[in-house]
Amino acid sequence: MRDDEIIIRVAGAAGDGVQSAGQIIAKTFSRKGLNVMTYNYYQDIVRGGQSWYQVRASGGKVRSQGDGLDILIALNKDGVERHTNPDINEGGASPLSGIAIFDKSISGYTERKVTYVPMPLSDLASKHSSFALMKNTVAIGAAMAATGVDFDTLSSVILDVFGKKGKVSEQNVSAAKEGYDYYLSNHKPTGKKLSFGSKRKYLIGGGEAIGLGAVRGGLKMYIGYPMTPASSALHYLAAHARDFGVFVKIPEDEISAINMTIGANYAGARAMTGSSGGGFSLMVEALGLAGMMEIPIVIYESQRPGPSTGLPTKTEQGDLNLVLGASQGDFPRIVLSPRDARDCINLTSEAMNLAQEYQTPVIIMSDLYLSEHNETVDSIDPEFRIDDGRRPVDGEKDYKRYLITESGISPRAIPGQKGLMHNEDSDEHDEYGDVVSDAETDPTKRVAMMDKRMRKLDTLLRKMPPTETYMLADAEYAVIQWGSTAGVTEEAIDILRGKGHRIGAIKVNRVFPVNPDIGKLCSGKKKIIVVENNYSGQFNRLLKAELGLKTVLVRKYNGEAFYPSELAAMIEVKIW
Amino acid sequence: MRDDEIIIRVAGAAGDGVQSAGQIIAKTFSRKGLNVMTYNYYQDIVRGGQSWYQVRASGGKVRSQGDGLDILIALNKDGVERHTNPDINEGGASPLSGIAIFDKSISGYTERKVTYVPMPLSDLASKHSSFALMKNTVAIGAAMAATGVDFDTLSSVILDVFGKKGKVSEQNVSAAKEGYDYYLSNHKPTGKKLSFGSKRKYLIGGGEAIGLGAVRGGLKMYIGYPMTPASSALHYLAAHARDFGVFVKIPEDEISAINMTIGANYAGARAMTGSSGGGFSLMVEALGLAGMMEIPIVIYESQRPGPSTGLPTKTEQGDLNLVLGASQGDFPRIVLSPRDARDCINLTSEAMNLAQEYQTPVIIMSDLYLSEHNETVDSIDPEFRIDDGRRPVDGEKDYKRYLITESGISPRAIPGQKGLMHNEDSDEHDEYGDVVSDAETDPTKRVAMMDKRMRKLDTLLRKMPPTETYMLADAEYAVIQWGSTAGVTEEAIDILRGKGHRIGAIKVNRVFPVNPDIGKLCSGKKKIIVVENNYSGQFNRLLKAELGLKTVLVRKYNGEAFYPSELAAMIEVKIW
Amino acid sequence: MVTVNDYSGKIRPDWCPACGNFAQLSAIKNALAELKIEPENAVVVSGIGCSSNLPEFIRAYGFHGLHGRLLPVASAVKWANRKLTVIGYGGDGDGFFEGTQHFFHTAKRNVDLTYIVSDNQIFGLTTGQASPTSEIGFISKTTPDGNIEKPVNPMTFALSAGATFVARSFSGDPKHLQEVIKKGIQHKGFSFIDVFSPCVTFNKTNTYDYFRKRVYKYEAKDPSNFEEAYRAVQEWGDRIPIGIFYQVKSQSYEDLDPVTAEETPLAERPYRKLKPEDFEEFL
Amino acid sequence: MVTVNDYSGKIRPDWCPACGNFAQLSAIKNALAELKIEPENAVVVSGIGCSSNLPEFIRAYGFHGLHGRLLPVASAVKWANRKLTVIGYGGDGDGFFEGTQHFFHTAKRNVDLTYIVSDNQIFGLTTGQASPTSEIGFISKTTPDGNIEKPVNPMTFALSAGATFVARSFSGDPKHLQEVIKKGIQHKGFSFIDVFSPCVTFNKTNTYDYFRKRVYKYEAKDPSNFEEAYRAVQEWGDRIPIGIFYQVKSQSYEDLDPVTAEETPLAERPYRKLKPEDFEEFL
Ligand SMILES: Cc1ncc(C[n+]2csc(CCOP(=O)(O)OP(=O)(O)O)c2C)c(N)n1
Ligand SMILES: Cc1ncc(C[n+]2csc(CCOP(=O)(O)OP(=O)(O)O)c2C)c(N)n1
Ligand code: SF4
Ligand code: SF4
Ligand SMILES: [Mg+2]
Ligand SMILES: [Mg+2]
Repeated sequence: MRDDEIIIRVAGAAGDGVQSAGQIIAKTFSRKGLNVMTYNYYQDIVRGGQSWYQVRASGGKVRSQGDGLDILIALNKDGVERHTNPDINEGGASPLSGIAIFDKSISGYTERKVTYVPMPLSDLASKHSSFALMKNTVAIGAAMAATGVDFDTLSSVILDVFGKKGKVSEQNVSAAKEGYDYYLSNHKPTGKKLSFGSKRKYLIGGGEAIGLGAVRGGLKMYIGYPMTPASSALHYLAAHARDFGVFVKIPEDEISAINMTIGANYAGARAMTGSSGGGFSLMVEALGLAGMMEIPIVIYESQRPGPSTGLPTKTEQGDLNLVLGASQGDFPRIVLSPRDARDCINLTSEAMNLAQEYQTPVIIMSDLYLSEHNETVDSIDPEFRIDDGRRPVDGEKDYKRYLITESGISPRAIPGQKGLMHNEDSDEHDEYGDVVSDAETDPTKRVAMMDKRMRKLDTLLRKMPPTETYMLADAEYAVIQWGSTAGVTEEAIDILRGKGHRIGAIKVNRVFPVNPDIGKLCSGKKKIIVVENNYSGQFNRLLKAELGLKTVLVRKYNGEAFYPSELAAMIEVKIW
Repeated sequence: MRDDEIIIRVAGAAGDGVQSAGQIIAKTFSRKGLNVMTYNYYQDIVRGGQSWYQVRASGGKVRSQGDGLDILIALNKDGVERHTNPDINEGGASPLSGIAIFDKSISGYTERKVTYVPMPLSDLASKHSSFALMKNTVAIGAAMAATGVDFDTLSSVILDVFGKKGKVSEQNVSAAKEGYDYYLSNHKPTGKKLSFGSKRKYLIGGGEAIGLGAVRGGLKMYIGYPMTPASSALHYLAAHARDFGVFVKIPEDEISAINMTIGANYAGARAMTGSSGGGFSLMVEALGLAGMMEIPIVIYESQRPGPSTGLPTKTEQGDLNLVLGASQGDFPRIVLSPRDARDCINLTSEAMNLAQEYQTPVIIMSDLYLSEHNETVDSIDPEFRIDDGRRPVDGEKDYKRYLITESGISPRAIPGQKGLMHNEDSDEHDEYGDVVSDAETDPTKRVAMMDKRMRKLDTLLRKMPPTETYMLADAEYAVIQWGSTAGVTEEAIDILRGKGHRIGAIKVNRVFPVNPDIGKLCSGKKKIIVVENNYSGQFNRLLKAELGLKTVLVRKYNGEAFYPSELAAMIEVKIW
Repeated sequence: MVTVNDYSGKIRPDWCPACGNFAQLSAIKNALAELKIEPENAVVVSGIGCSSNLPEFIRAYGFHGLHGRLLPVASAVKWANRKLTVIGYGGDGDGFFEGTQHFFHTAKRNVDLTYIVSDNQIFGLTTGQASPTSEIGFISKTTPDGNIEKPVNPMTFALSAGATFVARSFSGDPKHLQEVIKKGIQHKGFSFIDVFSPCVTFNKTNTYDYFRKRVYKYEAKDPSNFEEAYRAVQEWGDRIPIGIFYQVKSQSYEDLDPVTAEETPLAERPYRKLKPEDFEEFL
Repeated sequence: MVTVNDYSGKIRPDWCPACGNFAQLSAIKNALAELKIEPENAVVVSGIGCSSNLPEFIRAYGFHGLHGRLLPVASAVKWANRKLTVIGYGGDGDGFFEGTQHFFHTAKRNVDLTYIVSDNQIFGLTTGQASPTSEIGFISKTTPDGNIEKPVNPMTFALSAGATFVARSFSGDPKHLQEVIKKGIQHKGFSFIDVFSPCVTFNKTNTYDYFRKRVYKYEAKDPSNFEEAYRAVQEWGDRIPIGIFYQVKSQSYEDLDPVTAEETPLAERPYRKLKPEDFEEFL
């Protein structure tokens, strides 16, 4: 662990306020101009059980939840015990090697080689409020003191977080101050040298970033049925619906959600839906409808471990086969998989345009890891060029909704446009939209329409930006990853480079259609290692099917994300 | 075209009785001990349009609808015109080169090099009945006379077909006799030398064969929502429900259908559902449920061209990606794809056992071509060994529903069994079935359960019979096909062999998991040609992903099945 | 001036001659023309079934979607552009089996659209299986021994769901049909119209004759009286009432939601430009 | 002798302390024990939601399936083995949103099972979004400005669907709850019981207090009188009735279908051996 970075973990049971405490710490750091990433480890339960929230911060790059643990705030005894125990694998996270802060009433834990800081958290809190969770604020104060953050920044965060609550807000500031001062008077700081910056950074969750990117991309309707981990985008948009002028609706089921999304886009309002694998499964039939009718839609698919209900609060990248295979027959689809919060914003805005331009479904694949964790971004560009794609003018003569073109893209009229009335059909149709299968099937027209639709993928591929890489130029070994594992893969590459391995990475965030440049980037490499957070290597299979690559697979499917050193070790085994 | 085979086509509009006429002809031939295959070309319309029904019969092998046309029965002028015109591509079928039988009132058609046999069909019919469709029977009589079938066999078929209707039945026999005698007195027979046999053959449709195979495999409940081309199985089973003791139910939707199928199997009654791609799309979520809970289910998926509603009365093999990708996460599934009616019976019975043995979804993929066409089989074995898979005994101590075993298969208790009460869960669970994600996720148990479930595929692969081949031993070139294209591929191979090409075929009817022996069978071949009835080569992609094969693709996606000479030509281009 | 000819499609309907759907096609075209709605502002959304082929045969914006899913599509079309007149048209299988949940919730939401069901008490397109409105004892390909499941009463369903306009008509009475459809379109909110529409090919029980003998025109004393309506729609057997059973004023969903409530249709509003203040909460 | 202990599961319920689901778990266990149903003959089928975790906590055959899909599973379990006592248990989101169509058609079919909905007027497990029974104005993560959609009335829904037993109870009244559940299980046919079940964590409106102030015990004069029942269940506001509103005798689906009607459960019947005569039709 580097001296200019810190990892703080708050641990307790569901209902203990673990997440709120962690978020205050994260925001304090982001206001201090540090790069921050948080990690939320929780269970499918509303009260009890065990959960924790980790904050990693540094003046340098922060690309994953990181290895190591400097400060533990334990809200119960179990927390002290678990996170200091090197034998318990807390979802792959490292045990504490630094300071453990907890209430002095907690005792009887196994003593280990860490600095125990039992504090009168409750006593200090009760000076200001009888509210039980107030003791967390005291602990936060202590932790911030330990890291050398000035109290003003912390208090500004507390005031913003509890803002509306007036008195509660003040009490929390006082409680934090108690903890802050107590720690400074009685204990030593961590000795970390964090390079604070002068510019506050944006701290944003992946789901919020998706929502924000969509609005910037012209979103007018978001229709979705709640499902973890896609709900964070839904909640963000619902909270801002009036302000953003976005119509937000929770319908009776996901089938309705996608059909509504199709209807809205058909009628000219940019619309999007979102769910996790289970809800997406219910959208499969209508996905093909959008493909056949050539109606733009954007679907946000945030993965969690399956099969079925699986592990609802854990992470996995196991829905790629589903997304690629969804719906009968062949039709063009575009699959994007953002790497981080910034990418969530950018790719989602772009997805909104791509759907309109190519008049076909665009699926944004995220996962719990990315959708539910907060990250800093330096800046957010409010500008984005919205492109409504090819539209005919009112009254155009002999209007053909499905005009056969070289690009595969036809002019799309919107209900309300004069003189362009036509039928859009889920049955195979001709250029006018008239069905070719009722009285007499026309095999030639069928083929022409299939070809036209599928040509859109060629058009897209021609315009696709080159796939990004990391340290690949001189590399003997290439790692290929997709989506949210980009950051941790980079960190693993750094570790392996540090050990003298010539290794680099190909970072895929445009998953389908597969960019042929990936094949070229691989050529000459000694070994190609595909990294995936799933059992069967679904992306690996895609690469083999599309590019005929020979690869080896590094996979993890226990519900947790990769950790940098763990991933480095897993890759190292493959290149020895 | 061989001298010992005949192809007869009945053409007209929907509602003209095309199909019934064709079926009488087919059955007459099967009773004469010939091998028969029929082909039904129809539209998504109840009246009007154009449709035709073709019967191919021979004493030798009949493996597809065949090339060529010996006798046309045209029920309207359009029929005469189309099927004699070499420029109109009737879905790939050859134009007539022999005899055209039609009512003498039809006139004004373009004269071509065929033998026109205008007959007083209506006049002859009206001697016996005023029912308009009776003239079809006269035409059938004529056609049978032309092929040299004895009248008794024809009349036995007519009596059976119209059996219940008493008088109508007799009238039809008389009408057929009129046509039969008229033809013999006024026209020449075809000169074909059909080697009639003494043993009647079974003439059965693919859908019926699926239903029959299921019943033989222990089916107790069939729950399905109607959808072409899966409905033929549903109708067959509904008609025989009481006799077979099978509970048949049409529920509100396909989601209900599959969840009911799961519930029935869970409670110990072998159950099956069926649909086409659109309905299967709605079953995607619950497919994963069965995979996760390890509940046996059998799904009959009969493909038609997509995307979406597509071409509802045409054929395609475009749902493989859907079936393979269906539902989030990884879980074992078994995909079978029968080649012909016999295979429909056998693989479906086997599927019923496989589902029980492996406690996981088994999907039988057919297509409109196979599901809706009739074919002869020499014999049907009523015997089949039913195996209920691994079951615990009542009161077993410390019963573990999901016991971790080497085979991946655990003992499955059925509600009602004493002392074996347990919970089955769509959430990830432990050996007892208890959820591992509520209070505290256990990553180790998660991995153990994933591994256990997926091991079932290894167990299955170990027991999988070798993949069948055709003329492969000495072949330089290998064609790989899956499902219903087996027959036409064999015929194409024969044609190509006739031209001196050393070519053979690998015939896959167990699609997933992919049998590794396919890779071995391909080794040393100059070229591997994958034949598919779809746009993107979905099976080809599977072979590349699983076996890393280098292949070339022969595909057809205009809604029609391959014809032997057409397929031979398409393959020949690839091997030149 | 809008005339019925403006609504004439170029494709000839492919229904069997005398199918009940023809009368409905005419009635819809006539009603739209009489209401002076321009074809470019009319959207007909359908499902899958014989009846659902209708959008192919009318010169308006047509959406021939998925079996059972027309109402979510139709609702969203209205939300996206509240200036449009939206008509949902489908079969009894489509609406009362595959689309049950959408029917219920769309009615409850009171989205301003007109939902017409061509109720032939059978699956037509798939060549004759019992449907959710098939009577007990009805023989079909899937009920060879006679249907044993009670038919849905679409009227009580719609009433319980909260539909604000509930009516029934008959393809054998084109004038009545057209009048009811016209009133349905004029009604602000969710209008449901169940139409007895004989399938002359597969349903040999519920024929034109069957209904001609039974239907009579019902006039509600007070169309806003729910109890009266609920009682009236339960009459079945020798006498079957047709007419408008229930109609009340109530705000439509798009009037209630502040985002859709604004006058300019959502689809026509300019895109919302982001400003730095929009991200401030993340600082 | 069956006792309630026979139904004690080894897993401690993971619901929030004081969650309304606890009372229902006890009531179900007690009712089953009092009815002397052996645990091996009881099957509890659930969906997904806090409430739907229940099968994990009872020693019976448990099926914790998919969100909204418990009724098709439960129906088929009954059809496969009519000797089993089948209980469906799920949330209001589960039953009245995702599972709307199944609720309607299962009720109409009158499958002999007991369907209990833990109605907390919110999505609990997904941490607090408005549900189909949330009241107008209800504030939640998805309705920050207050819910604008009318709540479903599960009672009129069930009545219109044709349920033969329609009741309501309250987790705050364990005795009443247990009695109603017991009667529901005893009822032959589809029994529907909606239970007010406060979500103490996310629903700060519909609390125990809220209901304690309002609920009163309703006694139907004639439980077979549909109109009376339909009227009674519409009362809402200061006074909310609980009790059995409707109950009639009617044949269950599995009694009507000749295949399931036979005494030996389908699952226990020997496999039908095929005979050559079975293929004769193809000759
Ligand atoms: C998801 C799905 N399931 C099944 C079908 C097959 N299908 C097409 S139309 C139809 C039923 C038609 O009946 P109805 O809705 O009453 O319309 P009608 O033809 O009688 O007008 C069915 C089951 C389908 N197209 N999609
Ligand atoms: C198909 C699908 N959509 C969404 C979800 C996410 N989800 C889980 S529980 C739930 C709602 C819970 O509400 P309710 O049914 O009322 O049960 P409660 O938790 O209140 O008991 C949702 C939307 C899911 N599991 N599956
Ligand atoms: S089958 Fe019936 S519903 Fe369909 S077009 Fe013909 S008459 Fe009309
Ligand atoms: S969140 Fe609500 S419904 Fe869920 S367990 Fe807690 S109190 Fe019960
Ligand atoms: Mg119908
Ligand atoms: Mg709830």
